[in-house]
Order: sequence, then C-alpha cells, then structure tokens
Amino acid sequence: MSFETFVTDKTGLQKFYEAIIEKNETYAPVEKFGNFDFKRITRLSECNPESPIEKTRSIKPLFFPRSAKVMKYVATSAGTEIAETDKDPLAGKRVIIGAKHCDARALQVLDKVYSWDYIDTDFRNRRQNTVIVSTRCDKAAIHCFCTSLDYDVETLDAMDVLIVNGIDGKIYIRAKTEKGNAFLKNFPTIHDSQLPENEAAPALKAQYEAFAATFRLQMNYREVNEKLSKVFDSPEFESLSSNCISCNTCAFVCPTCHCFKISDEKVKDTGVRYKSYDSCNNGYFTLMAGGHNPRPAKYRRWRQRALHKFVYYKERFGENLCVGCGKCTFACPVNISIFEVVNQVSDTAM
Amino acid sequence: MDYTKQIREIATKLFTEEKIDVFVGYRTTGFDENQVPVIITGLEEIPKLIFNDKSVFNLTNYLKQEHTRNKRVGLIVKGCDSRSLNLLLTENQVKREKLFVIGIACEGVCDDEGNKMQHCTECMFPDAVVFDEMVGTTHDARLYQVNADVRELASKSLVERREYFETVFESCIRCNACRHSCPLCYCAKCVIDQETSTLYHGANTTSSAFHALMTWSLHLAGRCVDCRNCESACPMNLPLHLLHKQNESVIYENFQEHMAGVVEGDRGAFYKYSMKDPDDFIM
Amino acid sequence: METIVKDQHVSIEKPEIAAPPDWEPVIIGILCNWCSYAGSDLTGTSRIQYPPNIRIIRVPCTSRVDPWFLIKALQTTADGVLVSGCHPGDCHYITGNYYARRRFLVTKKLLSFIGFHENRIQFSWVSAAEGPKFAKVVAKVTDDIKKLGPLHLYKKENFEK
Amino acid sequence: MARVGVFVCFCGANIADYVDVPMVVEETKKIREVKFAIEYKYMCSDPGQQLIREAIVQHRLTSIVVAACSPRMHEKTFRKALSDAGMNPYLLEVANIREHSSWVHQKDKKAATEKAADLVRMAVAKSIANEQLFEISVPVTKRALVIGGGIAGIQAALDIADARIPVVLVEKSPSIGGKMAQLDETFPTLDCSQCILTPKMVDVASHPYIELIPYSEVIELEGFVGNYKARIKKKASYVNFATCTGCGACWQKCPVKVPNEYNMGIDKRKAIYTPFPQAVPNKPVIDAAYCTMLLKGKCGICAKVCQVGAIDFKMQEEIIEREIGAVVVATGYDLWDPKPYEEYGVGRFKDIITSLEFERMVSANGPTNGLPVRPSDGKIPKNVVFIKCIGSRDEAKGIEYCSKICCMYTTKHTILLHHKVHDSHAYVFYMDIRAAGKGYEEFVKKAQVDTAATYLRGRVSKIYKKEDKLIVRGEDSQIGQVVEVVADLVVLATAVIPPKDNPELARMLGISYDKYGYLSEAHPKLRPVETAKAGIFLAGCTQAPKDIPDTVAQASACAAKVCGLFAGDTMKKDPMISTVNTEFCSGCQNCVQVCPYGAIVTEEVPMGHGSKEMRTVARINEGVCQGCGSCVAVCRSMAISLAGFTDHQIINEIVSI
Repeated sequence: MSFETFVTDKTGLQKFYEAIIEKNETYAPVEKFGNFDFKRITRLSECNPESPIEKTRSIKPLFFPRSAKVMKYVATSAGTEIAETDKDPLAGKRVIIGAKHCDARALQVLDKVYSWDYIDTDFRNRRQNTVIVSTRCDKAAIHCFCTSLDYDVETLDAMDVLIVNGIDGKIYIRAKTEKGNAFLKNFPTIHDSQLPENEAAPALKAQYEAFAATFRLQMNYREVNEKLSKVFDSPEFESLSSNCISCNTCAFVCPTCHCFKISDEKVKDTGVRYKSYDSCNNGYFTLMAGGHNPRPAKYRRWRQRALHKFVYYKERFGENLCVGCGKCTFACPVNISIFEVVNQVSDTAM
Repeated sequence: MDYTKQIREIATKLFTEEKIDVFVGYRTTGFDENQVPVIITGLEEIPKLIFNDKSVFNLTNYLKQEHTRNKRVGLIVKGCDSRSLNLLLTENQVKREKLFVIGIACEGVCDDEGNKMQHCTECMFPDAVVFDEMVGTTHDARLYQVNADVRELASKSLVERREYFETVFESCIRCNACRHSCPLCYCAKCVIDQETSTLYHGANTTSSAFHALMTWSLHLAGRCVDCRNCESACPMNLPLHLLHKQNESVIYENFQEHMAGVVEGDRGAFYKYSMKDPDDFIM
Repeated sequence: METIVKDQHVSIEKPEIAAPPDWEPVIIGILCNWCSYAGSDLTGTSRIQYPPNIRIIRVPCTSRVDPWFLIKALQTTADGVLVSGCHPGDCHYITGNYYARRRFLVTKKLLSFIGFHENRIQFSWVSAAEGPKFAKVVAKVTDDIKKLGPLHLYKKENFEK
Repeated sequence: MARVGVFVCFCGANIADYVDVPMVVEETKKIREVKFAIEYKYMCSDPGQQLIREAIVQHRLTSIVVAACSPRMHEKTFRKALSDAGMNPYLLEVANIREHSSWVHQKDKKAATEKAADLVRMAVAKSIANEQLFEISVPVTKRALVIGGGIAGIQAALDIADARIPVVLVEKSPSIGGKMAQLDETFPTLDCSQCILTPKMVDVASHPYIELIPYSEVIELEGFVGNYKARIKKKASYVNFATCTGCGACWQKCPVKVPNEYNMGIDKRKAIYTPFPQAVPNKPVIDAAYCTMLLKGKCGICAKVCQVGAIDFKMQEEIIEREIGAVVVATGYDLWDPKPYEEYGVGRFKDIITSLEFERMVSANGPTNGLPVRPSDGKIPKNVVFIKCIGSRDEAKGIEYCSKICCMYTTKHTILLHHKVHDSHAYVFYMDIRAAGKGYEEFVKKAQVDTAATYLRGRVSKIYKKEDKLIVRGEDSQIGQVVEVVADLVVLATAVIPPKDNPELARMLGISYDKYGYLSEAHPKLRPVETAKAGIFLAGCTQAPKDIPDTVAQASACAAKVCGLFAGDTMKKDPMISTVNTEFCSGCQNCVQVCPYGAIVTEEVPMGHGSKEMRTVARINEGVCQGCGSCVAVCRSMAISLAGFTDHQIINEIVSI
C-alpha cells in the first residue's frame, strides 16, 4: 500500500515540525552534554531533529522506560495496600520527531516479544498512541550496517511518517502507515505540495541509493544467522570478549535489548517497585538465589548476547534482534564492534 | 607521540624471554583513528600493537578482568594509569612480581576530534610512576591547579550548581559503565547493588542516580587518578570528572596529601589523618 | 561554636516549593555513643530545652558514620543532618574522629558543590559534659534549616512527609 | 516476618507529663511488624519487666523495643529481662524518649509526642534488623610479662605474683633496681632509697611466681590479649649464672677498667662486673665491649680465678619464648643531655654536673664516700648553685613539658648538701616551685628554713669561669635585677625524657606513643594504665614523668588490671564487634590500615567456584576488636559489619522517621 507524498523545502519542514510541536505532546532529540536523548519539548529550538547518528540515543525509553514504576504500596499493621498507581506518563497521545529509522525498526522487532505469550499492555498502549516521524539518514555513520540486515530500509514501514532529504535539495514527507496518513491530514499547510507517486518514488529511490552507497559495513545476514547457529562452542568467543570490560553500556543503549530487573525501594512504610534495564553482560545477571551462576565467565555472557541477537530471537520470532544501528559500538568504551564480533565468530563455523 | 616501535620491541623481548603470558596494549580499530585495547598472548600478535596519542583507555582496568588473572602480564601505563596501578598494588589487588610494566612519559592523549584532552593539559604526573621500562622523554614536575571546570562551576551560585547537577543526575541512565570502566572499582559486589529492600537503588531515577554517583565518587575520593575511563565509557557523556576533581581539590587543599597513587603504599586521604586537619567547619 | 562555613556565593537556597505554614523540618542527628550521645543525655537530665526537630541515631563512634548515611538521609527523610562526636583527641576509640573529620569535610564540600546548602550538613564536637552546648547546637541547626525550607532535591519518590 | 513487641514507659510523670504515651502506643500499633504494644508506669520495675517476659512468650515476639530512658541507663536491665524470658538479649532496642524527648521538650507536648513516636518507630525499624548475638569468650594464658625491672616493674611483678599469677620479668641490664637504685634518699621523707628498694629486689629474686630474666630484651610480641607469645633475647653474659656463686673474685682481679654507669662515670668498674653491690641477681656479667679476652683473645684472668668455672667465653645470646596473657611495660626514663646549654659552659666547665651525678656523690655507697666534690680539683664545694628546668619547659632547647620531679629532688639536694657540708650555702634558680603532693609543700618549706638556701626566681643566662670559681649570672625576677652568684659547683636539674628506644618498643608491641616518645595510655583520665591494645598496660615513667609514689601506685594499678583480666579461665567480651563477610571482601586492607587496635589480620580463603586458587581477605580478631566501626565505614564493599550497628540497622533507622 502506498500513501501520499508531499514535497517541501527546509522552511516548510520547519513549519511542519513547529505545527506538530504546537498541537501535540512531542518528543525529540535534545542535547545534553553533547549527547542527544529524546525528551519532551515545547519549542523546536530545544531540539535537533537531525541529530548525528553516533550521538543519538534510541527512542526505546519512550516505550520501555529506563525505569518504570510498577506499583506503589503501603504496608502497615492493617495489611499491605497497593496505592493508587499514577497514570502512565508515557501513555498519552504523542508524536516523536527526529527518530532514526533503525530505532523505529527496533520497535517492530520488540513488538514481537511484547505481544507473545504475555501482552504487555503498557508497551502496546504506548505504541498505539505514538506517531513516529522519522528522518531517513543521508549518510551512514562509521558503525552503521542497517542495510545488511533482514529488513529493507527503503520500504521500511516502522515509522508512521518518513521524511527524506532528497538529493535534489527538496524535502519529501511521506506517510508510511494508516496512522501516519491520518496524522498528516492534520497539517493542511503541506497538502498543497502533494506529489504524484510516479514523481515521488524515483526521488526517494535516488536518495536511498545515495545513502546505501555510504555504508562501510556490509554483510550477508543469512550467512551470519546460519553460521552463528553452529558456533556455540567456538573458542573465538573467549578471545573476542577478552577486551570487553563488562560495562553494560551496549545493552543500555541498544534499541532492541529488553532485559529488565525488578527492584523495591521502601521508605518508612511506603514502597515503590521499579522495573529497570538490566544487561546480560552484567556478571550478576544470571546469579540465582542459591548462589549458582550459570554464566560466571565473561565470554559466556558475550556469547549469550551475540547469539540472542542473531540466533535465538531469530529462531523464535523470525527476526534478528539487531537492527544494525551501531549504537553499542559507538558507546563502547573499548570500541568493540558487534559487527566484527559476529562476522569473526561466524567465520570460524565449519 | 608514537611509541609503537618501542612497545613492539619490548613486547617481543618479553614474549621471547617468556617473561609474560599475556600483554595488554592497544590496536587500531581497523577503520578509524581510534584504538581498541587488546590482550595478546603470543609473538604472532605483536604486529597488532600500537601506541600513540589515541591510546586513551586506562589499561589497568584489565588487571581486574578474568583474562589476566593469575597470569604474568605485560602492560602499558601512562602517567595516570600508573597511578591507578600504584593504588591497585597498595590495595593488594595485583602482585607486582606478576607484572611487567612499560611506563610511558606521556605527552597527553587526544579525543575523537584529535584535540588534546582537558585532563592531559592539566596533568601533574605525565610520566609513569611505576614501571619496569620507561619509554619517551620524562617531564619536569608540574604544579597543581584546580581543574578549570570545577573552578568555573564553583564560581557559580548554589542555585546554578544545583540546576546543573540536577541535569547530570537526570541524564544518568544508571548503566554503571562508569563503575565498570574504573580500574579502582573492583569490589566483588558494589555497595549500590546490595539487595535489601531499603538499600537497593537499582531503579533509574534521578534520586538513585544521585545516590549512586555520590557514593561512587566518595569511594573514589582521594583515589581517583583522573584517567577518565568513566567519562569515555559513559554513554550519556556525563561530566563525571567534576565530582572527582572537586573531591581532589578539597583533599589537596585541606589535607596537603599526595595526589592519588603517586606514592607507593599511599592509600589516599580517607585512610589516614592528621591532627592538623581543618576543624573550623565543625561546631 | 559560631563557625559555620559560609557559602560564599549565595546565602540561601531558592526554595523550589514554598514551605507549608505548619512545616517543621526533620533533622537526623547521628551521635557517637561516648561523647555526644552522653552529652545529649546530659541535656535531658539538666532539662535544657531545645527544638524538637532532631531525631537521634546512636552509633559507637563518628568513624562508624559512612558518608553514605548522610546521602541516604538527605535522599529520604531528612531536611538536614547533624553528626556529632568527641572533641579531637578525646575519641573513645583513640583516632576514630580524626578519620571521620576528613570524610565529613569532603562530603560536605561535595554536597555543597552539587547544590545542597552547606547548612544542611553540619557537624559538631560535643563532649559528655557539654549538655548546654548540645542544646545550642541543635537550636542552631534547626534554625538554619528552617531558614532553608523543606528539602526536595533528589528526594525519593515514595517519600511523603 | 518480624514480630516486634513495644513497651512504652511512663517513667512515673517523667515521660507521661510531657509525652502523650497512649498516643505513642497507638501510632506504634500501626507499624506492620509491631504485634504487641503497651504502656506501663515503670518499665524498669519488676512488674514492668514481668510484662516483657510474659509478652515475649505469649505473642511469640522476635524483637523487643522498650521506649523509656536512655539506653545508657537501663539497656542492661532490659537485656536481662529478655534473657530471663529465654530470648537473646541483643534483640532489644531502647528508644530514648525521656532524655531525648520528654525532658527536653517540656513546653510542647504535641511535638514531644510526635518525636517520641518517631523515636519508637526508628527503634522498631532497627530492631527488625537485629540479630542474635552471643557473648564472646576468649581463652587466656595466665602469665604476665613485665618489661623493665625498675621500681615500677618490681612493684607490678610482686603484686601480680602475690596473686599467684606467674610473672616473667625481663630486665635489660644485668640487675633489676633501675634508676631508684642510684638514688641516695627519697623525698619527702628522706628514706634511704636502697633500704626500701633492695628488700623488694630480693623478694623478686626469691618469689616462686616470678621468673626473672635479667640482661635480656623482648624482641617480638605476637598474638592478642590473653594469648600473646613473647620472644625474649637473652644477651650473652659469658657467666653461667647457674654455677656462679657471686663471690666476686673475678671482678676483683679483672685488669680492664671501664667508666661506671651506675656512678654516672665518676669512678671506674671492671670489664666483668656487677652493677652495684646489692645487685639482683648478684652475678657478674662480662662487658663484651671492653673485655680483652673477647676482643683480642688475651687475658682470661677471670676464668682462671673462678673456682666454679662459671666463666664461658663462648656463650651465645639465646632466644626464649614465653606464652603470656598480659604485658606490663615499665621501661622507665632517661635524663636529658644538657649539651645544648652552651652558654652555661656545659661540657667546658668540669664543675657543672647533673643532679644524678650529685645524687651519686652524696650517696653513702657512691664514688666520693658520700661527699659532694668538685670534679675539677676534688675540693668540697661551699657555694652550690642548683638550676632547675634544664631542658624542661624549654621549647627552644629542650622539651615543652614539666618533668614533675625536679623541684622536689632539688629541694632534697639542698638538704643533703646541708647535711653533708654544714658550712655550705645553696642557691636555687627556679621558674616555679611545683610541690603538689602529700607532704611536698611542707617538705619544701621546711627545707628552705632549715638549709637557709637562697631561692632566686629566674633563669640563668650565662655561666662563666673566674679563676677557679664559676660565676652564675641570672635574673632575679622578683627584684627585677640581674644577679651574679659565685659558685664552687653548679648542679643542673635535667629533664626527664622517655627512653630513646621507646618508639621501637611501641611498634614492636603494637601500641602508640606520643610526640616525645612516651607510651600512650588508652584514655588520659579514665584509662591511665591501659594502652589502646587490650592486655598491654603501662607503669611508671615510660608513660609520663612521675615520682616514686605515683609510679608504685600505677604499677599496682597495672597489677590489679592484670589480675582482673586473669580472673576467669576465659575473658568475656561484648559481642558488638565487627565481622567480615569474606564473600564480599576484596582484600584491599583499608580496614587493617585504620583499625586503632590492630585487630584485623589477613587470611587466605579459596577463590570460590571450586577453584583451587586462594585470595586474601580480612579477618577480625574478636579478642581484640573493641567495636568502634572504623573499619566498617572504610570498607567500600560493605564486607564488614559491626554487630549492633550494621548498615542495615542504621539505614532502617534513617528511612523510618
């Protein structure tokens, strides 16, 4: 299915963004300490919708917060009462602008795990109530490899509205979903510039091709998937993980990692239960109450991380749990590249 | 500053003479200027080794990792790294006889953009203080100066400082990368991970970030060597050095202690005292 | 007694939220068993009156006080903290308060650096004989913190007064 | 889940008048863990305690909170009540709602009540984290080591031995007796020093419970209170004490003459010698530094004259080990060398002597037959100037403190001078006369009258020689004039200083010493004989300058402490001490660094996960730990916890207000 495409210029886009911000609860990349994190904004000047890839955190926290309050309780001699939980602050109707397409794709992957045996209603509500406006990148960053994975970046419909900076200098705004299409109807200013499909498609394709040509990293994901499923006992994991310092940053910035821990904090007689990010690279991640830890060694945790991304998730849900965004590699203090790791390990497969 | 040749020569000698089992150094990423720490185990890997002003990461962190445990380790240390090594030796975390330390007379390292890092411009001890072999030309002693960022922030009003740090703690995502990348954070289980309902701070709230970072910086007070591994690891680019440098300036100015890790056997200001310590802040 | 380190830049925190009219600060007092706790007992037996805002926690020695307690207190229940111990040289455990003194100074300066008013974290030496001094110290700390208003900075979410 | 019982006391009207006690009970009942709460008039009374005992059984309580007076008052009482009910006494917490609330907030009942409720809430929260603790018992070796055989060591050894506790008395020199044996008479009674000391020395030698090891030094002490092991180095005396009869033939025939330390070098002794005639043990030793047989292999006369063949030139030093339970350190003092007083001509003018030299001269068994003489010409001096505070109270040249005994012995010296040389005249330059002590002031007053000595208040600025006299120029500050005294002899009252090897000794014993080198007591007022290290006690001048009565009193106090320590077969200790959770211990040894008692040692434990590798962790010696918690606060991994004040307990208190 194809939706309408509109063409505009820089000022038009700016007006479009301003109109979004004015009418909606809007989230956008806001700079803090040289880093872009998605925050609630009220003015366009607060954010940079075209923030650099390597410095932008994913939009995952807007759907799966870094720490979410599960419940609040009061324990007295009269018994333990679950206090009235606050309304989910992320459940309202909202718009995200400046999202990267890989981040949007990551949500599609996460949808699978969140609506599998148990449906996470919070996550689903947040997804349903959010319009994602994504700008297609012009140039791949050094660790990007989204074009090498099991989704087509060109036809990707994970975002509701796609903005493309055409190589002709024009800016194309295109709805990618019904939700996006309906959303665009609220902005009459850009309607004047509707393009017929036969004009829009080549412009978008041309931009994509120019973009796709900038990738340093290329791989054949089918081969990697295939080979990785056979390398569980590869000694390569040990040497590849040798310079990992188990800092967990990769998991915290990853747009698809979804492991969490539950913790209680109690003051006086009131307690709050939080659900917060955790990382399988953490040595205590698999520590059990009895003291047994099935993954005490670093390479085992590393293997789990790599294989979960490229083998286990694929086996269960048919998709890679990696969208090729390169965020983990950008964030890694010792520059370990997941791309290198999976490729080198799969090379050892028979 | 490019000591690749010397490092490779020394590493070759060490492996040939079978003095070490592993060597911790740097290699290029293969695609950009930046470097990856690398643990090599034999002569055949020596051509990977490199050392220049992009060799930023403090390698003493690897002394707490399982790949070097109970092995004879060859190691490259810059001035700051050597101070953390000194503390690790003092705190009985590593055995000196198991190490072969290549000390660097460091000219300062550069960030991603190629600019000299701020702490290198302020560095008091660019030369390694612990080493078996020294590479480079040594420097004269430099005077202590309060970190420029700390000075600037301290000159602001209380409200401004509070607002600034509220942003810092709010931006923290509690990934604990700062702790893991710190060579001096080697506790079996960190105090902020202790699981008792009233003690536990695993949640990622501003309050818990405040708690975690404050506790962390106080545990490093008088010990932080300003290698900035924590900042390079922080995915949110938080100015973590501010906390450490603030403590350092208070300690240096009030207790006239040595800088952390400069003197062997010196554990840092919190583990000793003087009768002459300031008392005027106490009623 | 009169020496309180003055914040050179601003004398008072800007209260984020105005104090309710009947607001009373909560001050946590951590006292060493041998001097200050005994001194506070003496204040009691001498019937010297002081403001009722302080809640006292007994520890064997000020060297037992981990700066972590102060952080935890400010983060949860307290509007201000007072730690009190033996005068230098009088420590029941010989050197405890010397170690504590260093930690206190660094902690106080660090907390002040990140935006807590210095008067929220106070220290005193009160001997077992200084009942009147203990009352004065408490009165002063209470007064200081009343001026500063309720502490909201980094309070845990589940804390309600 | 915890089941806490709360008992709130009215304390008659003391609490009830200012705190709404029933309200506090009501508030307390709201706490989840509180299963029983009640108020009572006097909790400390028998019926009050009975209430606790009954409730423990009836409500299956797991911890108890009593809200009453200060825990410093009745904690023990209530702990006993818990014990009586079969509950571990350390499951008690006391909320101090009297000293901390009702008595100090008498004008505001509402606030006092709120505060009391908070204090109870905190105590409840703490008590939830309370653990059962058990009194620690440490076995003791009932043998004491006394280091130093001066009057302090002698007195301590005798007192301990009289209580039928074995004592090992180690003396560095060949004979016990110390400085007191060099004195002639003692103030303020002018008792003959030898007459009162030597019987005690003989007692030591003959006491069945005292093992006297002379001519020896303690070189190592390991272990902890009740369980020390001392290594004692016995120097080679080259005389077999077992066979030597002490006849004296050897030293009479010995050809080598050596300055006699006992007489301050005024006369000579031999290379084989007994320090003084009444020495105990009265056996000679060979001074290896002078004996020509030992130095050059020539002579050996002593061996030839010895009828019992006790001389053994091949004797080697010997190491003796003794298991002991407590140590009394009584290493005495030294005298300050007045050399820095150059303007007095110290070292240039022979007729300037120190007080102890004067003391030896006037002593009946001294080198000059009991008469003071001028070292320069051997004449009896007529005008003698005594100068006090030589080194004492002198920050510039000497030490800051007052040596305490000089005023008194100088007074004694004026009397002795008067007795020995009737037509003499004494001049005393003094700063103050400090005569605090029983009979001391009277002694000084009487001496001033009897001897008609001239007391001049002021410092001496210069001494110079004029013909064979010494001219002492000083200030008489009372008339504000410079005075000059023509003196035949000048006696300097030099300061008391600690023995120079005190710091080394302190390090070996693991105790502390002050900036002068005096060994430090645990508390200047309340624990003056204990050191910070349990089981090590101080007697005499090694702790600070003091006179003989004070020294003897302190020595006896040490003996009482040692006897108290050894009263049972084991020592009982409060269980509120630190313990290490080795799982979390990273082995950084910060705790070892800050522990004031040296109570923390390291040990090796397996790495875990079935690994054969070992790692180093800290271990607390429960016999030594005093429970200050210094180690807990410096333990970054939270591996150490202090029973009764765990992190969990304190945080519980903080978050429950």
